[in-house]
Amino acid sequence: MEIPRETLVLMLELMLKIRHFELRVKDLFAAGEIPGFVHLYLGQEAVAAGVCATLNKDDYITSTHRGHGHIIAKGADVKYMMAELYGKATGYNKGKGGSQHIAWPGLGILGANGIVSGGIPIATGAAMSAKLRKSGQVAVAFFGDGASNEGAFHESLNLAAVFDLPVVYVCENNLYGVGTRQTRVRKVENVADRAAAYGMPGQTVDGNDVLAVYRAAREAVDRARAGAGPTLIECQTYRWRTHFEGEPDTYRPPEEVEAWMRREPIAPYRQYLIEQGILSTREAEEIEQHVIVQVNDAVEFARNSPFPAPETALEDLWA
Amino acid sequence: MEIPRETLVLMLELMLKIRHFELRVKDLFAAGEIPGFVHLYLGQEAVAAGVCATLNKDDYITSTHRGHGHIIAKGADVKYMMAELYGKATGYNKGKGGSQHIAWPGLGILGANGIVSGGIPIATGAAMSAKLRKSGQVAVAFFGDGASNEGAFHESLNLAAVFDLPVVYVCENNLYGVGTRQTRVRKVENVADRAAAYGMPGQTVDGNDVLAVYRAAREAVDRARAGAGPTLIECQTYRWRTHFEGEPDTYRPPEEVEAWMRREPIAPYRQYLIEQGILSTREAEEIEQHVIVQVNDAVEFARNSPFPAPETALEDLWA
Amino acid sequence: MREISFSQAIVEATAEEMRRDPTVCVWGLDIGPYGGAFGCTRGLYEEFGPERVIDMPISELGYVGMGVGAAATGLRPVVELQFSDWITLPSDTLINQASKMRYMFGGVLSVPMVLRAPVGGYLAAAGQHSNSFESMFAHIPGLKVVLPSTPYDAKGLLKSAIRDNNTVLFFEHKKLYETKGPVPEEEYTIPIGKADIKRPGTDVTIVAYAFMVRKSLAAAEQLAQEGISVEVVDLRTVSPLDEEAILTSVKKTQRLVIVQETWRRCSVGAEVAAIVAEQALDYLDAPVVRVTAKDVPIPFSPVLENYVLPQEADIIAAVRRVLRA
Amino acid sequence: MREISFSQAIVEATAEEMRRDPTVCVWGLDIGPYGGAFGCTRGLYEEFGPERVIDMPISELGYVGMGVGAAATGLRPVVELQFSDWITLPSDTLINQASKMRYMFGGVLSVPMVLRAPVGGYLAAAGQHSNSFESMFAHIPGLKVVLPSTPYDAKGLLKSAIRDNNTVLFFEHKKLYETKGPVPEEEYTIPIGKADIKRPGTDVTIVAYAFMVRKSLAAAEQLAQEGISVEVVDLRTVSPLDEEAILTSVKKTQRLVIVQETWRRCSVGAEVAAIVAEQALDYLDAPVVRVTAKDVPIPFSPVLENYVLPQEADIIAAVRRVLRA
Ligand SMILES: Cc1ncc(C[n+]2csc(CCOP(=O)(O)OP(=O)(O)O)c2C)c(N)n1
Ligand SMILES: Cc1ncc(C[n+]2csc(CCOP(=O)(O)OP(=O)(O)O)c2C)c(N)n1
Ligand SMILES: [Mg+2]
Ligand SMILES: [Mg+2]
Repeated sequence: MEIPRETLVLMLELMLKIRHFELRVKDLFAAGEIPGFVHLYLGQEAVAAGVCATLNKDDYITSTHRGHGHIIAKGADVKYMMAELYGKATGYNKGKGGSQHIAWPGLGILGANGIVSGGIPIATGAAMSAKLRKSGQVAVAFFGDGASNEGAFHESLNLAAVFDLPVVYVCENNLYGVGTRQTRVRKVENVADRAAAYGMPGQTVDGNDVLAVYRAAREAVDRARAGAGPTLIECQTYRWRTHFEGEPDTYRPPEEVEAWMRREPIAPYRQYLIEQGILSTREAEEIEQHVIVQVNDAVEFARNSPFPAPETALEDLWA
Repeated sequence: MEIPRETLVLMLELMLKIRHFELRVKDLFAAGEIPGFVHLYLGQEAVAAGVCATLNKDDYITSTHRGHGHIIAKGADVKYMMAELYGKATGYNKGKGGSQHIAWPGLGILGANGIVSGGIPIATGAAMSAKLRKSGQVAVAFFGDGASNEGAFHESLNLAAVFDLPVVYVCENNLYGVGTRQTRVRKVENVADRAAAYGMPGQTVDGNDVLAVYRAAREAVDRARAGAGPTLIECQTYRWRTHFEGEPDTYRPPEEVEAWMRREPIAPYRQYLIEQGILSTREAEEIEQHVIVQVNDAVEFARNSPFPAPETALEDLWA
Repeated sequence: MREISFSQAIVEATAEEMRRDPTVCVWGLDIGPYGGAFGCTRGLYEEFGPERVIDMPISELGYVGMGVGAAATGLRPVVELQFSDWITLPSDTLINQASKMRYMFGGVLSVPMVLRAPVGGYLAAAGQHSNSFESMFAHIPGLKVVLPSTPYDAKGLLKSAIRDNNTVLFFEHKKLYETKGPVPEEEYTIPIGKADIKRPGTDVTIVAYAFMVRKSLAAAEQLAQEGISVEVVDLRTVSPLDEEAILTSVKKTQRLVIVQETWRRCSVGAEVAAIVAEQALDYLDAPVVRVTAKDVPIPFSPVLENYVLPQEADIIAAVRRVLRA
Repeated sequence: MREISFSQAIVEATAEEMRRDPTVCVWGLDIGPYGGAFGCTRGLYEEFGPERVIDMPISELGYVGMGVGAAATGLRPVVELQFSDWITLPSDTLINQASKMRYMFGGVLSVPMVLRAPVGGYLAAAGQHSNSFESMFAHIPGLKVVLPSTPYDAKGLLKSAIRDNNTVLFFEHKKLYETKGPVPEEEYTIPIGKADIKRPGTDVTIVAYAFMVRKSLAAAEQLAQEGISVEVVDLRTVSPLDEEAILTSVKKTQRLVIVQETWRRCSVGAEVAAIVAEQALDYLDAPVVRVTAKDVPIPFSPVLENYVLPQEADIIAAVRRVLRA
């Protein structure tokens, strides 16, 4: 599979943007600047970047509680994201949503979701909508390994298979749902093994290898767009941080965390691009500097933005 | 597998009892004697009989809207069942439940259920209870092909597999859910193919062959009781009647109905028992006469029983 | 004016909206060639074909959830549940997704889905096929909840529901499906959120909705023969609630009986009583009386069911009670 | 008397009942070695081991349904949801199975399950992690619904809930977990269904429950400084509802303010107002006033959330209003 240079570079940029955004959110949350709860995507950058690099602007995604990465990768502006995390009026969702509920239909982002598995039927419905409207759009549902034990997973995958919907199910298997190791809540080795129960192709890929993710997603998205139906892709990865910021890590062996952090997705990919002559070291550096500036600007933007007027709490319920 | 004579004969008796009970209910419903809705089990007798013949009295079952067969096979007295269908005070459930909600824990019957898939988690929980109480009991969840598209199916089978629960999932695949043919709502050929998604053995058997059902159930129940975990058994069968009594049959090809009625489960089995010298023709006749008398008595019992006093409607809510 | 049945009114409303707007589609169990368990989609498959009239697997969480996703992306799905009793299964979709998405997302999208579902008892259908759960959903901001009582209202309200840019739960009482009433040939709509005075009167206000409107009208008719003038206010929509209509009537009659089929605790009837206790207390000449189901699941046996569910005689007794007080 | 936290009271109640009765077991997400998302099962795994303290997959419909099956067959599962917001997912189990099984089956079995789940807002947790759905479940006959406001009540009520032979929903407010209060070392239980006067008074009755009891007490304290005597009735159980306690207090003070965190329509507060409009109308010297969440989902941004959820100042204003009327 030939991957255009532009896409190869885009994936690095997206991963770096996610990384720096999340590192900053981590610190800002610890400093008490961001209210509520945050679930960081650190370590899983290759999944969002590899999948979203295969999508068009008007393709749909649904995301999860751990959604920052997907939303950035789908093209969101970190300024409005950061403002949303701060609960500011200038955020994507006017401060009403926060970290777990960012949506922006203009980019096909149908929402992060606080209900585990909550986005899966919604993406499936968006795919049905695309199919019936003959719009050529594809929908992607991102969800975790934990979500694959929910009924919504089962019902949605069956429905998508039955109707040959243009949807790709991307399971980010990071081995844990909160403190529960997947092997204690699922007997089959791979989540992708479940695809067969719906008559749908399933594939397990290294979720820390952005090229592997991209290739699997490319194939699935193309299939979907061609009307050949849905695919389940499992991306094996790991979250660097605990489930949410502030949670003590009592349940993961430190060696495991360290081993996975050594296997982080960005540095080797950057190295690969440089070795392949796709980027110079300097260009790579510039990309990184650029996203750091973007993230810094986003923080400034968020800080300087006003809180919403309290009465705006009564707006936006009815269409 | 050696099947005791007593069991072989019991299965014939159970099938005949279900058959005659249901034929009678059909007529009584048509005559307006039975209120509400009834979903008949005619044609599927071998499944209930074959499965329940492997169970002990204190083993559990959960049943469905089409539950008369399971309940009879699990040992219920048709008198109290018929009275329940009539809404009489002498029914198993004092007229509060009716056709879709017969339960009798003394026989391990945890309830027919009006919610498609509603009994599956309950049976799973009964199995967990049996396991934790180390009682040696096994639970069986009966459900239809249609129910296997529900989230409760997925979640329950996964839970049972994870905890190696002593439960057997018996899917009665009668090709339709109401007017919807299974092939339009499921891509995999056999429901049993879904077992693999949970790391559980699955098996498809001829649900009109009571011996095949018995053998599969025997093995699964023994496995469960031995602590080796759950099994999914799919029994391929057919309902003679429409989904509920009174529904016009607009959706099934008449040839299909006729072909399946020719493949009905009782006559060939009776023939087999006679040929094998397990029963004489006369004995078989006597068994049938006996169940006919029981059903007749049940109708008389139901007819002669009083309706519950209206105020008893306020009883039985709280324990 | 011609008379058609309630279920025919549902079919007509849906068909007209499907003709008007190509994004309207119908999903549910057995709603295609089968025509729906209660005949409310009869003929739609034949007219609009398999892309707009889609038979679903028994997967309520899945296909109602799909309805939300489709509604957020350009379709207007009219999704049918075979009975409303298992609205419990897709309730996360309704309560945590559909009702909240527009708001949580700061108004950037909307979820114009209609969920149609039969409610109610009096059919010996027992505890899992006789429920009326409207009160639970009326509690949730962001959902509209409609329960028409006549073919005329059913048609006009369903058309409004389909055109509404919000999620609307449209509950149809099973005992109403075969009832007939006048429905004009010409197109019309009825606004969601407006009550209707089904019978004007001066002595007592009865607030009711859905099948209970019929029972209340029958009771009012009987009471009229004794010279008691009952005003019957049909809520038609229980969320949003037409507080003004309730208060206007109560201020006029100064006596209030609330009639609903379902249980009393935390219900629509409780809300109506609370609104009056807050906003028209001084007008009340007698304590409010609620006629509701008794506090148990709906039993199967007709003798029991009739005891548990409100009857005309209960309504008459309630009116007498508020008049005596 | 020693003081312990609300979450510690939950742990103690559970542990004591597990020691007393070997059929009591605890199921949920991360409730084993992890100790529960809010620490309410800390130490149980260590004491009772993996057969009685069982970590579940994220499968709410499945494992709550299992709880029902297990409760019907000899266990007493105490099932935890990590947040009550997704009680929507197993709601069929609660609404169509657990609550109805005993009744539909004519009393031949019972479902002694406790479902514990955190409720409530004020934490910037946004629309899907800040809900209080007790009103919806209080509507359903056959479920008991408990919401304690103090560590003492939490412990005594949870012990009663575990011993109860019916299904009990036990909602714990997240803002209460870390609050401390006196809890005796000796064993005690508190009956389900009994309200408690948390502060006696003569001028106005405030009916509240859960976290709103604390806010109401703070408001009462402030009002006392102006010479206004507020009686605070803590419902503790919203189903069954202690009508007598409500009526007794209202008959005494003749003025009623109802304070609840969640939305108003078809809510516990509506029910309280309705009961008073039915049974104590003549005692009321002023219209009833309800202090509730505004009619929108809970927004994320603290400035918005604080505007939507009831504040002490709102309670004080409401009391002033009923006194002025
Ligand atoms: C329906 C539901 N159940 C439980 C939770 C609490 N919860 C939030 S995230 C999470 C873990 C999800 O695990 P997984 O799907 O693997 O995603 P990950 O956090 O690992 O990215 C849980 C249990 C929830 N939000 N929704
Ligand atoms: C949750 C739910 N959805 C839909 C229904 C309506 N309904 C009752 S039986 C039935 C068909 C069930 O099909 P299947 O599971 O194959 O059982 P069968 O009737 O064929 O025995 C349907 C759709 C229901 N009772 N519960
Ligand atoms: Mg995970
Ligand atoms: Mg079937």
